Amino acid sequence: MDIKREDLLQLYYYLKLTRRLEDRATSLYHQGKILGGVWTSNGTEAVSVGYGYALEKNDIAAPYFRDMGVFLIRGITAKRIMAQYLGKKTGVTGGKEGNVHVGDLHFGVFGFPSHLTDNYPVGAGAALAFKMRGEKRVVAACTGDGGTSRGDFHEGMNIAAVRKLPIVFICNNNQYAYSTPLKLQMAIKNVAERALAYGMPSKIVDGNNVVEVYAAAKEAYEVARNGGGPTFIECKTMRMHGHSEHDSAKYVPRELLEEWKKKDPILYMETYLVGNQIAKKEELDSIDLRVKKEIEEAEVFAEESPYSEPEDVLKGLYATPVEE
Amino acid sequence: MDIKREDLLQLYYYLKLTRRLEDRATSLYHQGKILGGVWTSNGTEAVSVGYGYALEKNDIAAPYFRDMGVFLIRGITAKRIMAQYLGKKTGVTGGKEGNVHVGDLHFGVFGFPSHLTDNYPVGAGAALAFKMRGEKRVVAACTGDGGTSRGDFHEGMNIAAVRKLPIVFICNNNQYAYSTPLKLQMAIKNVAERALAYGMPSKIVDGNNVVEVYAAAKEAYEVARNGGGPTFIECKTMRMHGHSEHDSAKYVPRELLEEWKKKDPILYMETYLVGNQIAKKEELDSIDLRVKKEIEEAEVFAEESPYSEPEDVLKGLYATPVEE
Amino acid sequence: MKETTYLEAIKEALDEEMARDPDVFILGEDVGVYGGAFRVTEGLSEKYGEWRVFDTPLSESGFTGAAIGAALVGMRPVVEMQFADFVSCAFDQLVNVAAKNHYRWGAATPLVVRAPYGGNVHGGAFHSQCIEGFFFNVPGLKIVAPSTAYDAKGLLKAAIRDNDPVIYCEHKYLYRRIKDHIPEEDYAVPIGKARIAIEGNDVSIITYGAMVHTAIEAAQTLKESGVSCEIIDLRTILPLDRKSILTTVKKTNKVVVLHEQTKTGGVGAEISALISESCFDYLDGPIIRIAAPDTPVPYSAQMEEAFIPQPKDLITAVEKLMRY
Amino acid sequence: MKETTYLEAIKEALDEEMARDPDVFILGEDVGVYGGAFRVTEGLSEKYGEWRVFDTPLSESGFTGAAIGAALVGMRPVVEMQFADFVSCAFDQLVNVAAKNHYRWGAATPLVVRAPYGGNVHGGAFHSQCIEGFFFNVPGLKIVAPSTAYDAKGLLKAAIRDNDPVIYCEHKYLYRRIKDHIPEEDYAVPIGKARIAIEGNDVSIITYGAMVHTAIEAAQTLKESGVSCEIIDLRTILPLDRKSILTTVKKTNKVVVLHEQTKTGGVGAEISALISESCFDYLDGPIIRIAAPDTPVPYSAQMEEAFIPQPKDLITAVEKLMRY
Ligand SMILES: Cc1ncc(C[n+]2csc(CCOP(=O)(O)OP(=O)(O)O)c2C)c(N)n1
Ligand SMILES: Cc1ncc(C[n+]2csc(CCOP(=O)(O)OP(=O)(O)O)c2C)c(N)n1
Ligand SMILES: [Mg+2]
Ligand SMILES: [Mg+2]
Repeated sequence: MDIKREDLLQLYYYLKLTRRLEDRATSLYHQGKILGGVWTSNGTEAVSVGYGYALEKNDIAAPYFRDMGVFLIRGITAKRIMAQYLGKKTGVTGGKEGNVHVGDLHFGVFGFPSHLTDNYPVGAGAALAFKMRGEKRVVAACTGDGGTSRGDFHEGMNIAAVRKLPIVFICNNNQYAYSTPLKLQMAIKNVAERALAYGMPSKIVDGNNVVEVYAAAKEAYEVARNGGGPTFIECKTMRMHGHSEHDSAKYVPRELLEEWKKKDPILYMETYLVGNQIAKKEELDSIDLRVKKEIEEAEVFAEESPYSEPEDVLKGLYATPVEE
Repeated sequence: MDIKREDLLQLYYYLKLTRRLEDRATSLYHQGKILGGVWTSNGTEAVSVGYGYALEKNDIAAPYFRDMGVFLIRGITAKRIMAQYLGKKTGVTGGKEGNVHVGDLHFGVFGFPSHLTDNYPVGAGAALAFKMRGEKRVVAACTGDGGTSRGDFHEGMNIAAVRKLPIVFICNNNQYAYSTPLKLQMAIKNVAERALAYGMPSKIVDGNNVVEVYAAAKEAYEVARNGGGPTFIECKTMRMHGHSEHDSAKYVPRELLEEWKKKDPILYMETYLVGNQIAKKEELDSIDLRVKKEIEEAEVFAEESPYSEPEDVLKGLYATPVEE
Repeated sequence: MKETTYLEAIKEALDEEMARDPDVFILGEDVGVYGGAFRVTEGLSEKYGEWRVFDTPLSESGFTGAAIGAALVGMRPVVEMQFADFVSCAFDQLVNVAAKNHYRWGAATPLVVRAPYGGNVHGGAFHSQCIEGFFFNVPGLKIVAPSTAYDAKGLLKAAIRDNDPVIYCEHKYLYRRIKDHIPEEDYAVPIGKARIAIEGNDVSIITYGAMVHTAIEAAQTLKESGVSCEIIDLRTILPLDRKSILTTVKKTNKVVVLHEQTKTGGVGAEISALISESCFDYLDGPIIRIAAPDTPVPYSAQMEEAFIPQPKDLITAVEKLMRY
Repeated sequence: MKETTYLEAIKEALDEEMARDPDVFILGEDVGVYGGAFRVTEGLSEKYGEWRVFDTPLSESGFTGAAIGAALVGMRPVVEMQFADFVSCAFDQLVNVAAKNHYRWGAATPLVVRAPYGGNVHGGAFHSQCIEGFFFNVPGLKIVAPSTAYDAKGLLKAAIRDNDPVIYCEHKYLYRRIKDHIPEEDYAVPIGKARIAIEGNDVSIITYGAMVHTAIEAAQTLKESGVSCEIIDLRTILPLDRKSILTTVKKTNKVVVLHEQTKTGGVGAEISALISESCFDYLDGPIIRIAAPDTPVPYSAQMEEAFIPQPKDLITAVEKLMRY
């Protein structure tokens, strides 16, 4: 696949933006400024950036909680996300929800329900609507390796396969589900083998190579968009932080982390861009500077934003309120 | 596999007993004597008879609702079942439950919870207990083709595979789930392909050939009993009646029924036994006579049995009642 | 005005809403060509095509999730549970996704879940449950339960037009047993408004669903002995119509709450508590609840009759109250 | 007597019961080497081995079903939900299988489901729910909710020894915040018995879980203004200890019911209804409920504080009652 230089640089920008935003959230967490937990996609950013960037404007993302790249790419700004972390009124959910439990229909992003893989059937339903209405839109739904053990994975995959719905199922296989390694999660070698049960084509990609993720997703979206039905994409990667920022992840062998550190998706992309003379180091540095500034501004914005009022608790339960 | 003549005749007996019992229940239903629904295994009796007969005394069956053969083989008598249909006190559940929603731990039969495939994880749990305790017992859990689309199928199969539990999963693939044909249920050709998602070995057998079902189950039980882990067995057969006895099943093409009628499991077994000179026609007739008598007696017993008292409603909620 | 059964009224509502609004569609098991287990959707598939009356695989969580996803992108799905009891398999999607979408991230989920519920049909523990208790403590859902053909149609229309997830409890016992003269022209019954089924002065009977008819039967007998009952048919269970409840209590000063759902934690508890809280000073006697006992629904006719509240139980309660 | 936190008390109960009875085992996500998300099972895997502290795939329905199956063949499984919120994924297995086994077919299901529940921990809508409402209208289950370290240990022991399925609600907020001197020797706290946390004469505050501490705080303030509160700590929510409830009402004639669960359809409704029904003539004022409003649990500190009942809310209610 031929990818425009501009797109490659954007992919780099979003990798950086995701990393820096989550790094900053981690710091704020350790400073006690974020009251809830912080889960990052550290080390696996290429997954959400890759599949998120491959979507078209009118498509839908049904993400899970390590999909920061998707939020940013779709148009949920770093400011709103930072404010979200701090529980501010200007956050994506106005303080109603914390951290990554966000969504915004204006940008075609479904909210993430914490219950893992609930978004597979939900995503399939949006795809069903597109197919019924004859719209050339697709859905990308994502979950973790652990999330593939849930019943909703099975039911969502099956419905999509039976009806050839325009959806692509992504799996961020980062080797662990909290402390649970793959071998206690499934008795197969590749998560992608799960797709066999649905007669669904699958692909395995290097989840640390954003270009590969992007290309695979793009291709699968086009198949789906043209009536070819769903694809399952397993992105092999490695969670480099703990499950959340309070987890030291002692259960992960250090060697494994060492090994994967070399494959860091940002490093990888830098080498790729510079090595293939697509961009100069200085150009990347200037992108990084822009990112840094964006995050700083986001933080200031978030810090200066007001909190919601206690009475906001009672607002917004129903879309059609019932008169008393 | 070498099967003793005595066992072959028993298989025949149970096929007949199952058929006649369910036929009789169907008549009683049409006479208005059975208030709830009647679902039979008509045409698919070889599945439950085969896998049920292959179990050892201390094994556990976690059946579904077309498993009449299992109930009978394990020792739940035709009398008790007939009384169950009539909602009598002497029925398997004393009138608390209807028709096939039975179970009896004394005979190693788990109750069937109507919610399809709930018994897959439940069965896996019994197998887990056997493995933990080092007991050489196995579990057989069964569901329908439609039942394999449920989340509990996925979760139960996966847990059993990951921990190599001594359980065999049976699927009565009778081509339909109520009115829903296989092609609207799954996008694969064989239900057995579902097992690939768990790295679980599978077998496809002729579900109308009781000997084949029996042999496959027996073999899989031995693998499981000896630490080899679970197997999935797809029994290909055809539901010859409606979903339940009130359903005329107009949605099933007549030709399909004609085709499968020739493969009737009882006919098949008769031909097999007589053709291979294992038994004479007369011997089979005398078995049938015995079966007929047994069913007649069961009916008389059921008819003559009393109903439970209204106050029995309040009994038996808890195993450990809470003092007021 | 034409005479229409409860079941026909439901079908008419579906048919008319589908004709009016192309975004309305039906999904569930066997709803298509077969027309649903209770034949509520019969003929709709021929009329609207197999995509708008959509047969799903056997997977309640999956297709409920899919309905949610479709709703999020502008459709108005109506999910049919084959029996209300199976909604338990979709519990997570309803409680955590549908119910919380709007509050959490501002996305409307216009979804109707049709739940054929209730006993008196010899269905046993898995085909007779009242399921309102599952959802009654879940903010974000709405629950309606019509008792007449008029309301069955009007409430279903209102539910389909509502922008929130609505659990529509249709009582199986009423399907073909009651008829109303209902208008030819379009109408909807507003969600959140109770109705006075019978006006009276001495005692208020607050109820809903099939029990409205039980209350009417009891009220007729009571009238002969000079007791004038006011019967409130709640129509909407969540949120409750507080105003109607408090108005009748202020009028009669005596209350019996009646429901088929089991007693502990039932809707009756909330009604009783509401009254105690808000018009304690108007009460001339205890608030009596008549409800099913705290057990699963038993099967045999004798036991089921003892389980389900009968007119005589209500009469005894009212007579007791009248002595206050 | 030694000082023990609520969390340690839970762990001790698990440890001692596992040492006492080889049939007791733990299963859930990350309970093994990791010791559970809240570290409740820390060290137990090393002590009892990885089969008795059993890490499961990410599949609540599957492992709850498996626990049921193990229970049916004589084990005493203790399931850990990582957060109580995820029990919604196991709803069907608990409500339809575990709860109904004994009534339907006489099989005991000695099962404990540990549900770390409740708010005040900045968890947002999916990590803060009170889940007792999901199960409160389900006959066949038992629900307990300790408020002290003493009860946390004693009730867990009782739950493990009980032959019915028990939902054990452990409040996350209390884990490390409260301590008790608890006996060295073995003890159990009987299921179904409330306790008087503080004796008093003027008003009864009926509550459970973390709210007991809120009640105590309010009672201290109220004492200064001369109001003597009696605080009833329910300990068991299902079935309720009617005797203790009615006794305190008869003593003080005034009642406030307090819980963190959302108000509509909460446990408080049942308590209020019970009182109205059984000792209406003893009441000198309305039964007031103080509970969370009917919304999901909001995230930001300001909103969560407004959501969760505070001592001041209780004080206002009591003062209002005292004016009656
Ligand atoms: C149904 C459900 N059960 C439990 C959890 C708690 N939980 C949150 S993340 C997680 C591990 C997820 O692992 P995986 O799917 O591999 O995603 P990863 O965190 O590795 O990206 C668990 C158990 C949950 N969110 N949902
Ligand atoms: C979870 C659940 N949903 C719906 C039903 C209603 N129902 C009973 S049997 C049936 C079809 C089952 O099909 P299959 O699994 O193929 O078994 P078969 O009846 O063909 O033996 C359905 C939908 C059910 N029992 N459980
Ligand atoms: Mg993972
Ligand atoms: Mg079938």
